[in-house]
Amino acid sequence: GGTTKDSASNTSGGGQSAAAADPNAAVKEGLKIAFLPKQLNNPYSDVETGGGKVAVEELKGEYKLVGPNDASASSQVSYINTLIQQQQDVIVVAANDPNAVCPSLNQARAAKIKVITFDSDASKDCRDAFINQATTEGIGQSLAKMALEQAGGEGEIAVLSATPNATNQNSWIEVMKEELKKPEYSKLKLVKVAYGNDDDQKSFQEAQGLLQSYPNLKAIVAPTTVGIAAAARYISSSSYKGKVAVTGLGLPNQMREYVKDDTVKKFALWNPADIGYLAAFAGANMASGKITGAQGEKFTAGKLGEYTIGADGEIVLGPPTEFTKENIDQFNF
Amino acid sequence: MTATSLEAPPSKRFSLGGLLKTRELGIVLALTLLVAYTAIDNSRFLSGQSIRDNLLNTAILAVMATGQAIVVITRNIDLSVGSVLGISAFAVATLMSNNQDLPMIVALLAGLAIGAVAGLVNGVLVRYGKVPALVVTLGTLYIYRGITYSWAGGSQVNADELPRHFLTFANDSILGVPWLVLIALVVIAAGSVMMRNYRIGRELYAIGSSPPAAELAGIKVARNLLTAFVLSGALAGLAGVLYAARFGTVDAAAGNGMELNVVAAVVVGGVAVFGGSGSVWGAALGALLLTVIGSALAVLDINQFWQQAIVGALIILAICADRLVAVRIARSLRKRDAHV
Amino acid sequence: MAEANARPRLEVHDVTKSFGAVAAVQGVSFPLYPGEAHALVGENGAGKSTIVKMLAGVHRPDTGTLRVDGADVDFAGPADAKAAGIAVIYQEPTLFPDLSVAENIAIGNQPLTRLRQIDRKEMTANAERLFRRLGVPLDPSRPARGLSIADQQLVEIAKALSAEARVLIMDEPTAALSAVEVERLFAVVRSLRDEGAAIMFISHRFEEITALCERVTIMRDGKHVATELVADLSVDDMIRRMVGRDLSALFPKQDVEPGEVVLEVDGLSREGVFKDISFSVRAGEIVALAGLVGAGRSEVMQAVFGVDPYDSGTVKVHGRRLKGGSPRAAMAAGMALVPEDRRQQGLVMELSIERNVTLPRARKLARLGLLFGGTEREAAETWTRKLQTKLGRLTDAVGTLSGGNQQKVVLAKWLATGPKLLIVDEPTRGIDVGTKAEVHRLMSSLAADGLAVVMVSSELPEVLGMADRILVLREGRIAAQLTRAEATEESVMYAAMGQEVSV
Amino acid sequence: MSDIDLDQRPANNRSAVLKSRLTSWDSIILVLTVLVLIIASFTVDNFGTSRNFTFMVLDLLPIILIALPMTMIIVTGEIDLSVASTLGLTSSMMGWLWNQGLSIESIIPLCIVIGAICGVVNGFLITGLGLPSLAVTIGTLALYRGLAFVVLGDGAVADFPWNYTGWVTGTIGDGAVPNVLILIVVLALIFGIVQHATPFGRSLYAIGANAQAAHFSGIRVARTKFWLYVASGAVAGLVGVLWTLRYSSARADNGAGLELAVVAAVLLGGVSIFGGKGSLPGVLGGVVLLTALQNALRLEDVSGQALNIVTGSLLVLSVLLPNVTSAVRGNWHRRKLRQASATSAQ
Ligand SMILES: Nc1ncnc2c1ncn2[C@@H]1O[C@H](COP(=O)(O)OP(=O)(O)OP(=O)(O)O)[C@@H](O)[C@H]1O
Ligand SMILES: Nc1ncnc2c1ncn2[C@@H]1O[C@H](COP(=O)(O)OP(=O)(O)OP(=O)(O)O)[C@@H](O)[C@H]1O
Ligand SMILES: [Mg+2]
Ligand SMILES: [Mg+2]
Repeated sequence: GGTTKDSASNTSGGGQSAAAADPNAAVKEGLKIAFLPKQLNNPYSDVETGGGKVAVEELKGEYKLVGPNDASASSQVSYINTLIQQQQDVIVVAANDPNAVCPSLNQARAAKIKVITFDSDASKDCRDAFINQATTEGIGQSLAKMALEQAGGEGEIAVLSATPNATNQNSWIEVMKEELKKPEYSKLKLVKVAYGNDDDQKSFQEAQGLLQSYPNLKAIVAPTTVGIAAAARYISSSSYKGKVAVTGLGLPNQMREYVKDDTVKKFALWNPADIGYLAAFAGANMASGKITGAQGEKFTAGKLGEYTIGADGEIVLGPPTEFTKENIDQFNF
Repeated sequence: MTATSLEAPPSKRFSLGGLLKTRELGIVLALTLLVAYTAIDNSRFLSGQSIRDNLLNTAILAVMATGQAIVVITRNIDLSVGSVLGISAFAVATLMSNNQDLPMIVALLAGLAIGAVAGLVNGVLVRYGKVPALVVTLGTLYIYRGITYSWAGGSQVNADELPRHFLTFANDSILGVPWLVLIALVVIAAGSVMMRNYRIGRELYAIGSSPPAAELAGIKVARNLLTAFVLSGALAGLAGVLYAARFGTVDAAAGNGMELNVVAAVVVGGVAVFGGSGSVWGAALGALLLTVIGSALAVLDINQFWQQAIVGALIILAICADRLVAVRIARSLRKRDAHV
Repeated sequence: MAEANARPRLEVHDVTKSFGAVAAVQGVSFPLYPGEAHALVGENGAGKSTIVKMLAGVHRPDTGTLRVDGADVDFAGPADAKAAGIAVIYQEPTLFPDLSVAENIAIGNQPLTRLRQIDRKEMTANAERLFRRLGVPLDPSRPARGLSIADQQLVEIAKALSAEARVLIMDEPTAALSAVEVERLFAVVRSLRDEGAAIMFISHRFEEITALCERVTIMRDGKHVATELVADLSVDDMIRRMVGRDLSALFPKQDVEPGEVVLEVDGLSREGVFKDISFSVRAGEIVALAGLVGAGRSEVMQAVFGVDPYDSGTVKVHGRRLKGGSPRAAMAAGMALVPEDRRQQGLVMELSIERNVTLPRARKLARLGLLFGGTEREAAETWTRKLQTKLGRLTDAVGTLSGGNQQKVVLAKWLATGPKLLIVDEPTRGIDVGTKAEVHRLMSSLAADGLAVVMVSSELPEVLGMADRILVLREGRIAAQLTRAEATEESVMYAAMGQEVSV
Repeated sequence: MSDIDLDQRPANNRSAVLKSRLTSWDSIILVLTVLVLIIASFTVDNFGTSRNFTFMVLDLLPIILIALPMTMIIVTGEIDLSVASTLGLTSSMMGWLWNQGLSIESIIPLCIVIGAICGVVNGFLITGLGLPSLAVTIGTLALYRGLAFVVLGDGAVADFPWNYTGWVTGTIGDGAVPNVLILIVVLALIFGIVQHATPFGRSLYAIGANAQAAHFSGIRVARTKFWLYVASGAVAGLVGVLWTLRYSSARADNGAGLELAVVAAVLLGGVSIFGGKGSLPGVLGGVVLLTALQNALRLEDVSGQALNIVTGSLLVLSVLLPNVTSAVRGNWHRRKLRQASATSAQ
């Protein structure tokens, strides 16, 4: 006998009974909104939370930023616990593990704290809404398209991803692979997915390894800001410069140098500051009772305008921006 | 025990020295096998670019391993090297990005100085505070990293903020040898000669071999230990500059967790963790071996998930091989005594 | 011989040193003259080694001064003392196991080439020269690790000689040496003395003092008792002043009728160490293992007790065969081994006296598998009192005791196990005459009570005085078996060296 | 300060012993721990609540459990850096076995056995082959973590049964006492008694202070160490299970880096890294102190970076302070003696 996977009942409990939304309620002032990114001192999430800070100031709330030094779920849980103790009104969190943070997030929700996830979602049943930077399809397709352009329509390409278990990257890569099956991509061959663990040095070495194993590589697609920067840096300083293209998702500030020296022709990203901004507004609206996270509810997010909540409490930010030599100087993040 | 290999009188044909040398020979052999196997699988592993990449990757680790070997030989350990690398890399990168015209030599000196100060703090706490090195440097591992984090916050120095000459330094070469590799070679050679042929080196071995006896022998233990820690710190600081130049992007987490790699390199290189034996160039070979293992696994296209496990197994294998050699030496010593 | 009015090379003037509440040295003064050998005698714990360490710059006197050539000096560390021309051989060897023997000798003082690099050839040659002078067949290029205590002591001596010091201080250098080596050492020391060096010599063997020294300083309980010319004192005088009372006979051996065979060793061999060792010991018997240093006596007994492995042969206790390589099995069979090196093998210095005494018996003292302080203290109390150990409290670390009292703790530790067979390896090494007599009396009475005793000793008088039977080992083999009646200094030495000797 | 304490002989006068016992680090740390707990409950908002108590217990659970065998290992003069990787491997295995459809009731003991096997490998390499433990466990640190990734790859397994995950995070009768506290108390008692009141425990100190003398006293040094590694592995396995259940997430990277935190806590508790010295109460105090301090500082919004600095400083100070005070006291004593002799000479 005993409890097995099949027999286990997984009603993870927690949560709160959804109260009815009151679209006419005013957004409260003085709300305590705390941001908990995957880890502190990551330039990308600094930009995101920076946007959050601006929004909280506009909302006249209390902004707080906490986070671990390492991107592990366990340290995040300690911080969630602390935030519960401090009775925050909203926790905006980028989950390091969709499940590991769940019990704590549910404890938070039981303590009447609204939980908004951004960047990397937690399990659906332990958060109130998720700010999606772009749809998975959108990004996957855009990656495939850029790869095709950069490789010159044919040849071998490789992906340099973050950690092997990064939820976002894996789903984008999935979409990309689907896309590659289409006839217009038939001459493109994805030879390998390598993982740099979002660690600069490791990514650098993985890029190196890719070129040694696949000398005919035409392009490296790195759907992570750390990976694309490392790959670009390696290519720009090696004999492969000009022969192998680098593209993917990157931060304009980090990539400016390589765009200008022609190692990188084009890459994409959404505006990360807008994610934090939108998350803060979603949280404030929810804590004020204007929305509950149900599909179809609408709210206004300051300068970004009106948003509608999609299925499963997802709020999509919008399409990614593509950066090239021509427009990169207009961005500073 | 290599220490003794050097004294073997050349007159003796089958001397202990010859046997003892196998300690480093083992690593060389393992390295050769690995490279040969990988090269057969993928000949590009022996291409100029690949060799260059491997040497460049080894350089930073080898510089740190040199300092670590010196400290471990004195029966101490320096776990703070990863954090010292971080603080030095960030400080120097900030310095260079704010002063675009500073020459490279200033960057190198700044890194050395920052590292030396960090090492001095370690040394003073170990020697005058009478706190075991493992405790001190585990503590300063946290402290130095904490300082870097507090200072850097989330900021990052990006490649485009750094002066051109600083970035190209990592790749520029003279006579085909990249600067980075050259610096590492100079550091290793200087370290080896110091430890083998100079009084200070022999005294460091003596201290590690028996600390109380060193006091009684009138060796200036305090001065020597401080020197060892300052050297280890300074070399970690130097490694920080090289890191910044090579990777271009520096944030507060640079070198995080590197201490275990460095200690692994030193141990694999045949330096006994109980002090008194081993050599600097052995440690450097250990660094090379570890780096080559890493890149060979990538080239051999071994499943990402297996790589770490294989590295661990190889480390253990290296220690076992080393032990085998030590046992053989002990046996030959006993045999010789029996004839006396 | 130095004239009485010559200026002392080194002077100890009214020095005091205490450790916590222990006043190790209190107001001691004496001079060391050039060209004279000066003995320092006193019971265990009298403070001799403490004086040595002050002269060596290891300890700084609490009060009082040291003078070199009439000028006050204040040594901040051993380096200062070395610079002042003082070379020291410490009671415990202080070698660097990983360095070669030649490097050990030269450390801090290596010959340099023009580039200030170490001149290895010269260094090895120096070591070879010193060894030739001492008559030691040691390879200068081998590491010091694995040297026997005696060889370590010889390297220490070579090291002190190499310093070409003006003052040579030797703290029990002969404790581990056999007669032949002692004689060689003395010859070298005498020639140094004649070259004008001041020598300070510490030993518990009075025949050595009368053979080497001109002047003697006697200490008792940290205090200065007398400084006299050796010629003016008889050995009995010395002993009386040292211990403050008369001593009874040194070797109080009682005659015992041997009982049944307790230990039977048959054909025991270990490659490269010893070969084909067979002997037996009966209850009530004291069997001595004699031989030159390095003959393999300790190794044999360690293999018998199981701390070392052996390749072939058998060990039987009370007729039952003993599992090899297991000290636990040996202990269960009623064996006890008091090892030769008490610091490394006999005691755990950081642990308290009581923990040390009860270490081998902890499992017997436990109730329901649990240990509580009371039973341990009682057991320790009983045995340290029986052996008249001089100690503060049982909870003090054993390392705070003087060498001789540490040796008593080792004895207490093993006697407390109530053994049937007691193996003692150099039981009186570094022990003062008073204690030595006690140890001998103890062994003798234990044997009288039916204990079988195996004694390894390098001291011939002890061997001859105590043993019922003597096994002489040479190069790992039994060279002779002598009964008490057959044994003389000559016959034992003859067997040990394999040739005629003139002692 | 010129005196070199070559024999490392501790002072043996009566009051000094008493003083050194009262001022020994293990007692200081216990006092300090109580102080921090009291002060924090009064000055830090939300620190003294029962919910925060539960959070704190859950946070210190893995460190305190792994520290129990680690204390013994360090007392014998060895070290085990592979514990966190063992934890990761058992966590992975737990996920994998769960996916294979085994029942949780059989998976849990199986995982503890897997941990123990990791310990057996360490123990064999260290005692059987006589390799240095620092080097070996750095090797197995990489090996076990690598195997964890081999087993579970990038995936995570999350659907563990609610009644088990809930037990780990829950409290007794929904009161203030967390369920896992029972586990901590029971294991701490067992390890405490074994270490401090059994012949086995005694032998650990002897081994750490002088392995050769221990061998000569009939203590089976190698075997003793071997079993310590097995215990360490088994406990790490158990913690792997608890970790997985607490976060209801089996992952290969669970607990990464925990080894240094455990070693830091043990050293903070007054255990000598050279072996032969230290007590379990001191270590428990060390773990609680560290966790409570971090918890309080976090509630006060002190950043994680500053926590790093606090942890590191505490670690160094824990050994530095006792040394400095004893040195100062010694100097003072000597000066008094000199003065006394100077005045008596007049
Ligand atoms: N570092 C120390 N700490 C505490 N007590 C000490 C220390 N050194 C020596 N003592 C004590 O000082 C006294 C004198 O010791 P010392 O070693 O000088 O005796 P000794 O005359 O050399 O004896 P032995 O003949 O046994 O070697 C002893 O009571 C000893 O316990
Ligand atoms: N650790 C060791 N490694 C190698 N050889 C050793 C070791 N210890 C002792 N030997 C050798 O074993 C032989 C006997 O050793 P040892 O000197 O202990 O004998 P002994 O007769 O007991 O002398 P002692 O008077 O010193 O007790 C010698 O040849 C010695 O060099
Ligand atoms: Mg003495
Ligand atoms: Mg012997």
